[in-house]
Amino acid sequence: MTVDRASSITRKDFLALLGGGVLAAAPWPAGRVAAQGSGVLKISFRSSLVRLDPAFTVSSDEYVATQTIFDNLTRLDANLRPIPGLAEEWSSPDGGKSWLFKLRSGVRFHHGRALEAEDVVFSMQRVLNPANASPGRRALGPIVEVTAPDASTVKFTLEGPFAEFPAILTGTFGRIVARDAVDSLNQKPIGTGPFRFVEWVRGQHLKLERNAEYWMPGLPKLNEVWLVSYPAQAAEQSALATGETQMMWDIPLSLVPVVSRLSNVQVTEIPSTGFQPIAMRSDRPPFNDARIRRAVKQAINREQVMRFVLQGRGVVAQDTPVAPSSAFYANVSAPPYDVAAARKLMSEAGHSGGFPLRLFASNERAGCIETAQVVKPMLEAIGIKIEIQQVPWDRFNAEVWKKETFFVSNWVGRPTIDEQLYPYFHSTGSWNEYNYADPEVDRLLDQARRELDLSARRGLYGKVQEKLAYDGPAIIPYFSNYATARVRGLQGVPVSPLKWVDLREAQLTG
Amino acid sequence: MRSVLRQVAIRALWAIATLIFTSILVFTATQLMPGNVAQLILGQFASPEAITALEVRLGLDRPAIVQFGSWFGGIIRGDFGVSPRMEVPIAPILIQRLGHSLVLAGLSLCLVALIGITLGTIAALRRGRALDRVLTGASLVGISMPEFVTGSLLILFFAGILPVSGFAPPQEGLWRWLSHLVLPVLSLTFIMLAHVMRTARVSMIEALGSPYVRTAVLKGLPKRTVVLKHALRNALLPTVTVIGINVGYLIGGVVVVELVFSYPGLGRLTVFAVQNRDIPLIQACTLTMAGIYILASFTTDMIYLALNPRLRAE
Amino acid sequence: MSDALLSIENLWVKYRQGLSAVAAVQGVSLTLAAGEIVGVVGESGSGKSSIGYAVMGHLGGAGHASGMLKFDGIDLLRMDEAGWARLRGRRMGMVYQEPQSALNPAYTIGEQIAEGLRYHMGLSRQAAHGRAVEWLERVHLPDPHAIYRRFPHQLSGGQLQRAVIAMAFATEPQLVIMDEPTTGLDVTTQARILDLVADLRDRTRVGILYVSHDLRVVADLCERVIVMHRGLVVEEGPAVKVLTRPTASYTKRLVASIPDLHRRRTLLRDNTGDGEGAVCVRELPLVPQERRAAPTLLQTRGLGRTYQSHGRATVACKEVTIDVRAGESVALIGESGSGKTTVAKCVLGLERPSRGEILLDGAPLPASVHDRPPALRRRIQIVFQNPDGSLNGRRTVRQTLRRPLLIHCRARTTEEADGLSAELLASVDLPQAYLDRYPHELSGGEKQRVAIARALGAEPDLIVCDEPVSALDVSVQATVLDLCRRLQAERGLAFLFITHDLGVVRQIAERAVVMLEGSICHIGSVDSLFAADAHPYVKNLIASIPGRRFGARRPPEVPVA
Amino acid sequence: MDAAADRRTRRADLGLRLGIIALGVVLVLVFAAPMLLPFDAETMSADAILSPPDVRHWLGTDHLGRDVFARTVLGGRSTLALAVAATALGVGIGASVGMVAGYKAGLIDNLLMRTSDAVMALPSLVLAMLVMVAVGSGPAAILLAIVLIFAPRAARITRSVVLNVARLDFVAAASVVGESQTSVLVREILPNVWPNILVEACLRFSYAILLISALGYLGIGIQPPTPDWGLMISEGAAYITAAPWMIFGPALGIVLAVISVNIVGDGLQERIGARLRRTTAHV
Repeated sequence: MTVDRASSITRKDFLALLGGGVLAAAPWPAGRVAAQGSGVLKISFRSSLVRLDPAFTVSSDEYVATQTIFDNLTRLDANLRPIPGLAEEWSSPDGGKSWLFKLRSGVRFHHGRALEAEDVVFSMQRVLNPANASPGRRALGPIVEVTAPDASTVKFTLEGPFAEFPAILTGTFGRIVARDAVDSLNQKPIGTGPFRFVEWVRGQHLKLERNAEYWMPGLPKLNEVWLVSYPAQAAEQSALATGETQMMWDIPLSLVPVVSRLSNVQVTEIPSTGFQPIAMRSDRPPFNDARIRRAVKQAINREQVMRFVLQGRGVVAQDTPVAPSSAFYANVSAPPYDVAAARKLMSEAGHSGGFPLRLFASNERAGCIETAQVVKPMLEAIGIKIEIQQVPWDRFNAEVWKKETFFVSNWVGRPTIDEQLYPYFHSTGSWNEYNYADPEVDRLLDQARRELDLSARRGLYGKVQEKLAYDGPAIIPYFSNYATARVRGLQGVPVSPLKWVDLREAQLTG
Repeated sequence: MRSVLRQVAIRALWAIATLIFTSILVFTATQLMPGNVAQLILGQFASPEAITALEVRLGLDRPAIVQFGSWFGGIIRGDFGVSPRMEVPIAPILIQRLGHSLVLAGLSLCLVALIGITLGTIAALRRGRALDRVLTGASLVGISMPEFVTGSLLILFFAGILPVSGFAPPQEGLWRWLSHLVLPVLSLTFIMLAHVMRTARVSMIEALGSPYVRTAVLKGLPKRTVVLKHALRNALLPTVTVIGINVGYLIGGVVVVELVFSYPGLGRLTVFAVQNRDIPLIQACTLTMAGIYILASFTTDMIYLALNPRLRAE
Repeated sequence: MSDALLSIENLWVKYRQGLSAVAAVQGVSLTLAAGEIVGVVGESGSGKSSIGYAVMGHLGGAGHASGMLKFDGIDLLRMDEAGWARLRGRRMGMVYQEPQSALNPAYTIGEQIAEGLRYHMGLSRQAAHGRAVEWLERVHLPDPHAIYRRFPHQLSGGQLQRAVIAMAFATEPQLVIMDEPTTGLDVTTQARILDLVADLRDRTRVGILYVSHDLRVVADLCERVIVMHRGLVVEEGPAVKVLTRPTASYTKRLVASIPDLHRRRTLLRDNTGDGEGAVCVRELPLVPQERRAAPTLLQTRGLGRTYQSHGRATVACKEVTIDVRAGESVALIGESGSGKTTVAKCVLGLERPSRGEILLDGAPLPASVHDRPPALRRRIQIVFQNPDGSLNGRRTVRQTLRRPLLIHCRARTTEEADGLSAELLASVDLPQAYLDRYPHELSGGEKQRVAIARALGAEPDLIVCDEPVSALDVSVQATVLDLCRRLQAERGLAFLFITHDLGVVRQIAERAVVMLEGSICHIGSVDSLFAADAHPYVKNLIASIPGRRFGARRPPEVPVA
Repeated sequence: MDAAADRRTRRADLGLRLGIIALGVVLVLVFAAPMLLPFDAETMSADAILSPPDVRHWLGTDHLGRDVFARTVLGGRSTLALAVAATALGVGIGASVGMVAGYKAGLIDNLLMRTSDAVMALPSLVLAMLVMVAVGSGPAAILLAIVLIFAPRAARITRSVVLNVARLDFVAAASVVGESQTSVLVREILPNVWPNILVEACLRFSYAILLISALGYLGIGIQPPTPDWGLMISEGAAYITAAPWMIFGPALGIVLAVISVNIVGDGLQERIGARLRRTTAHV
């Protein structure tokens, strides 16, 4: 097992990211000749894919699928910096308020048609149009307008200057779809990505094949990619051990030692920015009372939760999704674990006798149901009688998330500070599962987006984190590590703290 | 002959009547479920107006009886509607999954019938002796072990030797296909085998003690003929009934086993539907299962009819 | 006796029961020559059937035979499986008591006969088929080709027994064991079967060991007879001698118990309850005092009942008009399926008549028993045929007898009811200690007595008896009939007595109603049954009664001890 | 007379006694042992996560450091209590309906039987899942589901026994003697039916245990952290290679409980059969 701590975002990287209006496109190493692809790679997932339309995907395994089939204008390098994707180059003539992206020529969709700027405009508007009810509507940044001045240029106009815009386009909602092939996106998706859709057997596997006309010369190297779903843990493990699969996307942390024992397998564990908030709906009782939220925060021993759920494979968090590795990390502290203080807050709020509450958690995402079980006795110590309700992940997304009062959610990290805070905590945010609407936080987040001065921005984001730590709607007890396993012969797949999987350069040897 | 046809017809009519009755039951039950189909289809970010519009388009605003009519009419035409969660028509998926499950269930049923009757007969012939005790004891353990326990233990012991999950289409090679079936079939077989063996044993003991077997013995027939021709033939009757009853159990067992072994069959589809409150899919899956059960009962009746001349004649 | 086909000497048959053993047969000896029929007679539990099964070498796992058992010079007790395979079904055949359970329900009659032919005689499928049909014809089954293809359940009891006989004789054995082959059959059917057996014996020179509980049957068929009681031979000798001049007291009692067609007799009462030791009979007036003067108690007018099943109508009875006067005993006679039980059920309100009505004291009775007020229900009671089904196995005699007393307010408290129950038991000659017994602790005759006591508990005017003695041994039968008669005399009870046994009719009834295929074919005094101008069916019925040889040589009057 | 039958009876009684003893051991273990246990079923220990069985933790600990033995024993308590309640209620309701239907026959009987046909056409587990989705999970929902599953089956069996008993002569005799229909049902028929109901209840009880566990396994039965055998096995399935002992405890619990109930049921059945044999053997 190697622990690769190098590939996390650092402050230095962030500065580089902001560094210039124009980032020159690094030319692709031309020496590589398009070799005939070889090998079949099967990646295992615990969950099964529900949607393949990138505008509507909500879970990180789906992000992996769309990342393989589609391309974005930009993509992230190993250091999470945006580098050219379908856009060869980009610039902002007015310091970040509007952005021009120049499309690469000769890119073709899987059905043969060439990529045009209109496709990009169409793809963005699909997400942004409120009528489509895309979950990513508020996650693409403060876009006002998207236009195509010519066939190979796309122009984004923003509400104000927004430095991280090229990075934000790397996510799932920034995928470019063919505007003439959207009706069947969930059945037979068509993109420009390295692999083409072959077959999707729901609940079993998604089979993709090499896109021979991929715009990156010589890539991809693999013939076929399968995303296979294994609801049973033992089965997933056994499949990897027997060579049925070559990669296990996400290993539950408690099993890292076991999987590491497999002889043909290499396990990589890195700190990730993924987190599992205990969400409190702040628009309805009991959590509309900030004192109750604070009582809950003080009742929970974050250190304990981290030790039980992650067995130490992560770091303690302070109720904000900004990880210590972030350039905008503010060293804030949530109210400390103090049962007496928590009880006092409860009685101040008129709940000295406590109250019953249902806590929802999925049993299909490692850590969620465990977190629920670990905090149950802690909350019961201050009189909140917890009834745990475990639900499968798909139903969690449909019925619990953004609906129930109290639940354990599950998030992978986001590349930009804006994405790490705005969608969750702004009152209009796409992922505001708390229905949190704090005018001050809204104002700070809006202001920080537009603020170009780095230290002023850091100050604004620091204030947000402070506010969230003190009486925010989420208890974020930890950032978990991310562990993934591959057979030793698999190379060229970078391990991303965001749990993304880039298969362009993947190859199987031996 | 006419009376046989008559009985077949009556039973077929009953089967159809039961199926209709069950479909009403399923429809009513799903109507009671929380959750809104239109909301399911449009997702969490849909506006109330859009939901209402879709409800009108789908006819969800009509009275329940009208909805039932169009739903049932659709089923008769082979149209089970569209799954809101998967956003695809249900029928093709249902048929594919059903096929996978039938392979699993069919193989298990054949094994169970074959081994169960054989072991039951052997135990009955060795009644009270060591072999009988061992088999009876083992069957007691068998009926006490639910599939998910058996399955988990099989996974524990066979992980790395046999595939413990998934499905391989037969086109990928017979062995690959079979190897994926071994453990699920074993798990299903174990619990049912015990039931069938016990019934076969008891009815065989009863048959062996019957006057007609005594007649056969005193006719001087060789033991093999007495056992296989005279006793077994009659002992099969209650055994067939129990195998028929076990089909109902099997369907439930398939659900669990498919989950344990991630086998893409009707059972897992049902669990998916139920867990996700995919109402049209729940309706389709449960009704299909009920249909299989009813068909199995009908088939059992027919086999019973064929084996039992007493029912056949006037 | 070197020419004996079968010779049995000092045969003991024991059954293991736990650690001890019960001797069912204790030192029995007999010989049987080819072409001879020897009868073994005894009541249930006498061990008579065990002899037959010992000869066939089939006593079951718990049974063990010792002594000497030789068939055609072969020692049967030292026979191995291979040896039995050469004997059973080939040289020895067997005919069973209940043909419907002795035949395999899953195969056709013909297949089951042909099976033995093919196995033992090495016949081809076709030849075996031909031979089987031949035999079906020889046992006088109509349309043997059709019968060949029938399944056992499609044949009547008489037809089945012929088929079983054909099966036993088809392989041309030297010895056939017949274990009560006519028990449960109608008298007319029985008579035909007995004729068949005698005929087959004459034609094939087979030796037959005939086991039966019915002295009259044995008397008609056999040359020699052994009488068994509790595992011992109590008497043996030529059939006529044993039956007309019995010497053993048990045989005497048995002979005395046989209902007589010509005389009405009573057994002298004994104290043991099971009739043992009572060997004396007293003749009663042939026809007791007529009750023409008594008012009519029960009347059925044009009673009819039709069953609908699968769209077909079956007429169980039609236009049945019967009346029963108070204190009178009326016999309702008919073979199974003649509709006599349907009439009884209609009278009791257990079956709804399709037509006609039932009057009690001239007033119409509601059709269903549940619509009849308790006061009406009280007046008609029932005693059923099968002693096992007539009592609730989960209730003690006390619990059973208590109910009518409490329902009809004859007793107000359970203590009072218990006292009356004891009296009822006494009136049916059962000790008070029986109050706490469960039915399975009683014998058949005792159960029938309890059933009668229950009926008496309601203080009825009429008791309908549905073949109350047909399932009982002949000696027990006589005591139960005696009891009925006594109750009639003491309490002025009326009886509607359903039976197929004319001997029983003679013993109990004053008038007789004969039913044939659902309708009445004869009504009149019991004497009129035996008149020269009786209905042909009645004549046939009388002719079929076994014991003709026995009857022809009536024994001199058995003196009263 | 029939020595073999006699031996069978004695063996059945022995089996029954053994079964009762086994069931007794399970019950004592499940209901009394928690008081003696050094560990609580829900107490987590960060120092003993996934530790194998040893002197302290007889069956090891789970992924949250909870004692598997304590959880098995406590899980048995809730499962068995729920199974008893559900069986009693389901079989009780079903048997009552079946008795009335069998005795009264006619339209009500037909309607009841058709309804039960339709309900029984749905496999038990699927019906249970439907109920759980409609009503929500939790003990009350499980109870409802099992009652719905058991009642029609119990009604059918009772009805068929009643139909057989009602044909017997003593039932007619009771009516003739003057008993009301209710009285006939209660005094004459019920005593002859209840042994069958008892055997059915026994079979159902073992099935209830299996069903509750299966629902727990599917994640829609008992909710965590309450220990439940099925739930524990599904939790353990994730760690089956790392900590197989997580499933040994609950699996053993299920198997022991169901086996002992089955032995008792077999013994009862044999004993009733023996009594029937005795009744007929006397003639």
